[in-house]
Amino acid sequence: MRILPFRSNLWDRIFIGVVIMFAVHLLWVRFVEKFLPLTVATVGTLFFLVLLVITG
Amino acid sequence: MQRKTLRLVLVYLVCILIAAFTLFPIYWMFVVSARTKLEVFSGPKLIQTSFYAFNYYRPFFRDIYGRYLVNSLIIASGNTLLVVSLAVLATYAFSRFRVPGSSNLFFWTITNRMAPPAVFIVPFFLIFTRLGLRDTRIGMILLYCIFNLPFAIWLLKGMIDSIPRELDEAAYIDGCSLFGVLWNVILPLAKPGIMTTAILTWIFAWNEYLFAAILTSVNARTITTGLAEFVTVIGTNWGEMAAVSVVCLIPAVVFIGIAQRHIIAGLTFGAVKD
Amino acid sequence: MKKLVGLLVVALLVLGSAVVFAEVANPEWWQKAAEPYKGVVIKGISESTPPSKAMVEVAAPEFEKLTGIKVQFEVTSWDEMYNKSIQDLQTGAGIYDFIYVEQDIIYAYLAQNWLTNLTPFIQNSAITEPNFDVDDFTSFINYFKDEKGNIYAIPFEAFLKSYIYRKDLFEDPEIQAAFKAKYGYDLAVPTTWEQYTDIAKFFTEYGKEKGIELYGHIAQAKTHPCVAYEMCESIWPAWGIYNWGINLEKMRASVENGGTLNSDQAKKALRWYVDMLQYAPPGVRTYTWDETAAVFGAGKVAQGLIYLENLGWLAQDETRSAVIGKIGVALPPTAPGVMDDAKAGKGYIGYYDGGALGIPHSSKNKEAAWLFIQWCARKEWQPEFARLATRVVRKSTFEDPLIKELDAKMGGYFTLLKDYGYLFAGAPALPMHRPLNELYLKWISKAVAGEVSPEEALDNLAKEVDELMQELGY
Amino acid sequence: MRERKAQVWGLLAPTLFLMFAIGVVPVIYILYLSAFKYNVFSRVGMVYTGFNNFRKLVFDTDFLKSLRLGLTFVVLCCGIELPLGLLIANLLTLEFRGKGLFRTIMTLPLAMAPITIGSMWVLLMNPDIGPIPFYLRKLGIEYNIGVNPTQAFFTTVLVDIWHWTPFVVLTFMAGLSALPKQPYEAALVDGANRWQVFRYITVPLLKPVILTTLFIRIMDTFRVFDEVWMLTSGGPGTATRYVSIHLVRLVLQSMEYGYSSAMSLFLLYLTIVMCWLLMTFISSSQEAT
Repeated sequence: MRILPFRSNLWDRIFIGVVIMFAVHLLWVRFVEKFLPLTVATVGTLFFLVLLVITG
Repeated sequence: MQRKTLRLVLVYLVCILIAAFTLFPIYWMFVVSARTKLEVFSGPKLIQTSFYAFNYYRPFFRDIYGRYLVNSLIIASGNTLLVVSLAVLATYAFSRFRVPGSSNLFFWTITNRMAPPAVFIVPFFLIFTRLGLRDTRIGMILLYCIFNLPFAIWLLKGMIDSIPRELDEAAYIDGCSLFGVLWNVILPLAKPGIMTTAILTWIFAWNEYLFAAILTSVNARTITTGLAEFVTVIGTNWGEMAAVSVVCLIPAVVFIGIAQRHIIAGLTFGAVKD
Repeated sequence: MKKLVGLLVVALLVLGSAVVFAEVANPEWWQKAAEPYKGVVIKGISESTPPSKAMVEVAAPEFEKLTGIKVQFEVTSWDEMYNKSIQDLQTGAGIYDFIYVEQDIIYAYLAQNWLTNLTPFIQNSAITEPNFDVDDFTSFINYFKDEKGNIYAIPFEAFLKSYIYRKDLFEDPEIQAAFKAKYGYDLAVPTTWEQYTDIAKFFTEYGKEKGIELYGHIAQAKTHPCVAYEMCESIWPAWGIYNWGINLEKMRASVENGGTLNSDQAKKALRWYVDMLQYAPPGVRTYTWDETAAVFGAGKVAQGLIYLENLGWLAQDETRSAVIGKIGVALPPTAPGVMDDAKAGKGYIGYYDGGALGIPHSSKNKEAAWLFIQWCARKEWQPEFARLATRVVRKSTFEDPLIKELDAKMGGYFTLLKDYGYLFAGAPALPMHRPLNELYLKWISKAVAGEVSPEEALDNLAKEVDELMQELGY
Repeated sequence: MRERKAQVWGLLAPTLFLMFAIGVVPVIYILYLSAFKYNVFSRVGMVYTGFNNFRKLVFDTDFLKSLRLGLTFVVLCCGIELPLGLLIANLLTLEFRGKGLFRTIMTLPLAMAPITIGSMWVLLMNPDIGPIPFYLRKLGIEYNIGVNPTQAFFTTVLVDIWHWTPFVVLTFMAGLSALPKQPYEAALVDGANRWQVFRYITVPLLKPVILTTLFIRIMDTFRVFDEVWMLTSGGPGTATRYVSIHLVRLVLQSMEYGYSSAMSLFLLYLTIVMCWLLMTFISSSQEAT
């Protein structure tokens, strides 16, 4: 059940997770925030980050 | 046979074209630096017969540009020394030993070289001021490591990787210490790479503008920032600006002239893969 | 070889003439006052204007010799000067002991308490020369006072941005006849913008016809703060839009909120400004305040509004100026009603620019810096200083024979400054001067480049100015 | 072995410490500042504003335009410099008299300070004193980088090409000199023509070098500042206002520290992501060969 299609160490995962988190936040603010508050994005990406770090 | 001559003619033609394109702006700079203000504004004649030395005399002997020149020399040389010595040590470690997370570390240092320098101006201004490093040569020497050190490590990595491991293993068995190995084995063999690195580092430090413009004012001001100072209320002094540009260019050109061969030898970037 | 030796001799002569001592009224007082600060190094920064150059090259070395206080005085470009001094002030680093305070930035500095109050210094007789005489300064010093009348900086340069023209061309009978034939009235210094436009058109066409490089207009239209200053300082006031189009009570710029920035008159002025660029030399969109003067000096322009601090070299320096003896200066043309406003004190027709030396709050050698500031402002040096740099900050200077002699060479500029200085004004009291200038620059240069229409630019600009004001808490 | 390990960290420590001090601390600092409204001239001082600076950023049309402009600049410069550099480098594999001299001339721009280059091209392009506008005008072409946005934009591209093609040539020459001989000998036996040799042997063998050079050029054109600053200062209008210039203007002119920190952070983020993608691409293509 790996998310990333290549081998990665802990740093890679945290790095990718944070990169995605930031991108999602920015896009969210630009396009989605009118309908859903930003907290949804924060919670969602945090959840994803944890999942990513655990599963790789 | 005929085809061959034709090709040679073509090659020369292309070379001359490129050389002309490269040299003309530099030539023009010399020309302007030899003109009086009135000459500069009286239409672009391509040939210059007289030489107005005052353009050179005034900035370097009456203004502070002489001091700027000294600052630039000290900062560039100091930075080169620091960067090359640190980079040799670090690259050796990266190259020979399994450092945990080394690829991540390597990647992170590279990103520092690649980020727009403008990104760092706000924090550096505030931090340097607090630490009293603003407008000091030592501050500039340290600061320039931010883009030179990653670049040096990157350049050296290929060089040191290509030195056979067996050589230093043998030296260890002979009872050499780590620094003994570095000094006696690695340094001589990596010399062309180190030369290249040193020269490029020096040139980058010599050429840097943005940080120097913001973080220095009197004591550590460099010659490149002096160029921007010519744009004044009383008219951009084109002649003197060109003169300072010419002087600014000379040491870098001398370096490149001496070390051109080494640069090509050292610019392999062989081991980007890590 | 001979040529080189000759050149060296000339260079030495030039160097030598710069260190000839100017007059000092009572050297003993200076030596005594400076006694406690001997060996101190004071650092200063200024823009490389002619007055600053004169201070660096003449005043500072003499001061060092007489008092033993060392002066490190840096003159640099306008942008650099601001970047460095504001950053120094803001962080309280104490790098500079005296700085150049341009008239328009003083309100920002005062609002942040960045400058040292000089009034206690002036009252302290131990460090203030007995005939320093604050009352001798022209009204320009009032721009460097707070509401309570405390002085925060001592002016050393003051000049007008006004109308300058080529007397020789305007008085040429042939040209006069041609002009009259074309426009039906006599060629003279314009008093309205319509006349100015006609003259600009006339000379540009005249240059084309004769195949010479001559144009009828000049502007500082580069994408650079200068383009915003030109509109705010010179063009708009003379069209009747004062204070940058901002309502200073409400601190808002748009018409809906009580400002005038996007009013019809302001739009008309900007459209005029953009349209007029066709009558200026082709490089006009790369000109800052530097090039406008240089181009005038090269004899390529018949008339225009430029900073008249340049008159010194325009009228005297043969190596740089081709228009010596051909210069006339006058008041700028104005829109109807503006001159009456200005005479009644309700408005102004142009910019009374200049700068002063102030002491940063963080300076560690305030007393020594104060001595140097006084040194530059001392009465007996003022005429010589004015000759070097076309600036007058003391009333007594106008009476000096040297100035009277220069006045003729400069087309009567000093008389203009003395008699009509009151029609001009400094920048309005806007502490957020810098960010505002950036906004003005952005939209005006967009309009100049033709990216948006002048009307659209000003509507957007006014909106953004209002937003900025709100954000900054005004 | 443990002794060795300590030594390794000893070797790395000075570099890591220095890079932490000048590379990480500033980033943490802008991370902190980016959460505040912080303008030097504000009457209200530093105000915590959370994610608002980024909210402003993604809707800031001026910034987005400068970003788009900067990326166009990157694509144009790299798209011209790399093929050109490859051709010239190939030319220089030929033996002819005067090659050394020509190579030295080619290397000159590389050694020059970008700011010098900027001022040099100003001298060349200035409508009043420059020869290029002067002679073009005689040909009937009105060339004025202060007026015409398109001309200004392409002039900056030209300057970048002038400055950096030599670098590309150098790296390619270094790469070419390191290529193995056998494939060429084999091709000669098979009777391949020059173009085929170039297309099917040189280019594939040179691929890692090409990619690395591309990587360096992309990042360097993205951070371009000095030359453009000296040449046009971002004008006319906003025609050459690339991201670096936009940011520097914001910091130096408006003193808008909070918002510009957010912008800095975003640019850093963009740099890192671009670097990471390119690096991953390079190493995966190297593994494939």
